[in-house]
Amino acid sequence: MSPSKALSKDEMAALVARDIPQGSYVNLGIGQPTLVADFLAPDSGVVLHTENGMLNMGPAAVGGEIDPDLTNAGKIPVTELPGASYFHHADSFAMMRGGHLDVCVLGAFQVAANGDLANWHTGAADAIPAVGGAMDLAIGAKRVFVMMTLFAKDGSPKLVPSCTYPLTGVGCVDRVYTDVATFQVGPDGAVVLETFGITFADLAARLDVPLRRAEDAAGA
Amino acid sequence: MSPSKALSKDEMAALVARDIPQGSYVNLGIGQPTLVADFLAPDSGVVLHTENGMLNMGPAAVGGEIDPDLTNAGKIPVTELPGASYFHHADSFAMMRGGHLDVCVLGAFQVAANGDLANWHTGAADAIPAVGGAMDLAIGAKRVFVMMTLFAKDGSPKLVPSCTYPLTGVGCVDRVYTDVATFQVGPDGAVVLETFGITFADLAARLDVPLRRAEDAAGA
Amino acid sequence: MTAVCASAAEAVAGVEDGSTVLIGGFGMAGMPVALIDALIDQGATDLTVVSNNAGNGDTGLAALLAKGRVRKMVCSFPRQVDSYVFDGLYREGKVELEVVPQGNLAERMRAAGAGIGAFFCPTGVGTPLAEGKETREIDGRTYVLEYPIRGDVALIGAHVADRMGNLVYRKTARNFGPVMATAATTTIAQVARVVASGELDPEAVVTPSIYVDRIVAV
Amino acid sequence: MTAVCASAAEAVAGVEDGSTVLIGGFGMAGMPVALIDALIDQGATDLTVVSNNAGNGDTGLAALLAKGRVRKMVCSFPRQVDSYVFDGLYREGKVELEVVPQGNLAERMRAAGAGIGAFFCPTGVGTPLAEGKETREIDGRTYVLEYPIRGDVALIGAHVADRMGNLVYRKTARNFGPVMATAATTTIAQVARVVASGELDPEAVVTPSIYVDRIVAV
Repeated sequence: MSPSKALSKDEMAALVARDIPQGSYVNLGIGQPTLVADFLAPDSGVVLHTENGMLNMGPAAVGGEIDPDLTNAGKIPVTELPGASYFHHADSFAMMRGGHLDVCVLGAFQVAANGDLANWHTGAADAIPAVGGAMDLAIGAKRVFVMMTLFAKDGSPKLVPSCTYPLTGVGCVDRVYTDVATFQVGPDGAVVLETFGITFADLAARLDVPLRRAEDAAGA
Repeated sequence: MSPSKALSKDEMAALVARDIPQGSYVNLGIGQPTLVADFLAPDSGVVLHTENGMLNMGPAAVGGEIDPDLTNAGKIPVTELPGASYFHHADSFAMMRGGHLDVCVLGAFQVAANGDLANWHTGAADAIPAVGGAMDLAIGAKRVFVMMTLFAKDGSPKLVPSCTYPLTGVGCVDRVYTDVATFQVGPDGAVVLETFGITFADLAARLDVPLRRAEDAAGA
Repeated sequence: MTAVCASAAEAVAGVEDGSTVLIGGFGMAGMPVALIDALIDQGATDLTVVSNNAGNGDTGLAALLAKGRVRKMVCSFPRQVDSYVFDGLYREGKVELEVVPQGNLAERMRAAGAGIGAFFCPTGVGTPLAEGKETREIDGRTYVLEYPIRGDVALIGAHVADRMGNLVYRKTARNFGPVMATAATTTIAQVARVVASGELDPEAVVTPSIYVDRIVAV
Repeated sequence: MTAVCASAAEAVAGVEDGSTVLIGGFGMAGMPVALIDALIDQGATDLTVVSNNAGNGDTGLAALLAKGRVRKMVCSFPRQVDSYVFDGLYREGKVELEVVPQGNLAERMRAAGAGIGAFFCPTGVGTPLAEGKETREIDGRTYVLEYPIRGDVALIGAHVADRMGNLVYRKTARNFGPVMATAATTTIAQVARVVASGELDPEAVVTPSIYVDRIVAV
């Protein structure tokens, strides 16, 4: 089933939300991935982790709810839900590094077909490097989902045979949600799961990555 | 100043208590060392740590105070003082291993002149080995005091040139408080600080360890 | 998601023969006796048990040992005044023993929970418990390389749980519970009571719900 | 023993030139602005500062940077929308930068506080931030060897202290405070208020008094 046009950011976020199992513990990276929270069903039982030290984070704070001591990893004021807990940074990152989160959703500059991720540094000589928790998130969660447009503004593909930007993590990405297709990536390469407004053939023509169809991959 | 006779356990404990600086954080090992608590001045500000997860432990619990959830490392019911805190085992031993305790007082089978400690295992073939926190305590505190009789029941000295029992820690003991003398031990060997009911010459004759007098050591 | 179980039997269902079971408690403080009793009834055997002690008297871990379900004990202090069950089995050669310094036991489980591959530790250097282990001098001090201890199952005792699975403990009964909860694939907690989500102070939660798979009030 | 100081100036007295200063906070949450301001007045310079970010706007750490007191920043995320002070100094070559993944920053300070000599960590393997570092495969996974980060001084922000020096925090302002408190020779905390010993719940203390040298209510 291929909708006739590319997905909006909200539609991508809804797609990610759909694939997060009931009751999962999830970290949503800074930027676009935070949109996913808006599409989780109220009864999903999904618990959000923020790496600055909290579980069961609630929606963004508004008006009188805003408390400078309660922010998410993007330093946006947020709220707490019943059953929340606070912990310090070593405990928070132990939780991630120890593989206790079910899903982490990240943005990316590039993802390689083998699951390598580049999302922290463009490698530009004059850029001030800043990694934050990106590397910890990339290697920590049981499953890492990436959410990005498939093509950069200059038209170059962001799903690549091999990352040209500095890596965030090696072979860490499981799924890639883009505006025109979703992919499974990993040691066996890239598999197209769904397409949106583009045919498999057109997709294969625009990427330098060998692609398989989900039907074929499942049969392999 | 040498009192005319050997010290009782209580007198040894009082001696150790005298040498614990005001406001120190202290762990008292199982057995005789726990007696030291009785000789700390009420205004000493000394805070007791118990490695099963508590700071500012109070005296042994009696009668209605007894709570099976509140024990010391010897599994004796104890009490809590105002300003107490509880923490889990990894945090408790991080506190020790990280060098945050000022003083730890331990019993011993043998102490070597260089500060090696043997206090966990007699090495007997049929003994069931059990170490508990002995090795962690031995290497963790800023200063380790040992409290023991100087001679075993068979008359053999427990301050030795080299431990014959399996080691608990290497070069970890700073001071040894015994019934007949107190010693400083370490890389420079054993120094007699005080004697009780025995002369320096008699002490030297009964030990296989070269001894120096504190006056000479200070001048060295 | 944390399951609130109706019975200890339900809570320990599915523990497999040959499992490594982390059992909380320091002596009897924090020992999850109801879960251990249920595990005895459940029948899993050939277990490796990681616990600070090796049982007291005839109940709890001592009872599990007495039933012959434990192949190996990993602990810091097996020998106690009332550890006669373990002592007898050990002297008869019916149970293996690995003695680990108490702080290393805790830190090795913490490493398992925190995704640390191994760590250089100063405890035990130059002693029989470090024999054969890799050592390294760092900044003039000698350290021993220690590896994580992971559990298939952790059985722990806590004080109160909320329905999400957040736990608080009581006094020194906290001991190994929070560390073991992080180090096992399946963490099962017995508690005195279960309250609604939101009734525990989020600042005072000791074990966040993410570490807890099943809870049962006993 | 913990000193209850009458002023932030008294609390930061004696910080020496060339010190490594751990500064708490994640953005502005938990940042000990009063202590940083006092450190600016105190005058210590040639500092290595370890903090998650490299200052926001013109206050706190940004002000310390602006005064030219910082030789080197060790942090995970210098670049923010309002980190223009750091950005300018860095581009002019007036401050060194060591970027450390956020979790490694926390774990390396935790190791310093916990007496761990070094640890094998999976974060950053195969990335530029692990270049030149020792690696090892353990159980089929590759790890990088990471070393402790120790501070001469830690400046942290907490919520309430008791007179013994026990600390509790507020919400996500907790962040690096408890870890830094364990990793520095001298830990100095600014708090909203100081209460009598016994007024904090011993079960809910986050930083035990042993880690805290000086406190000041601001």
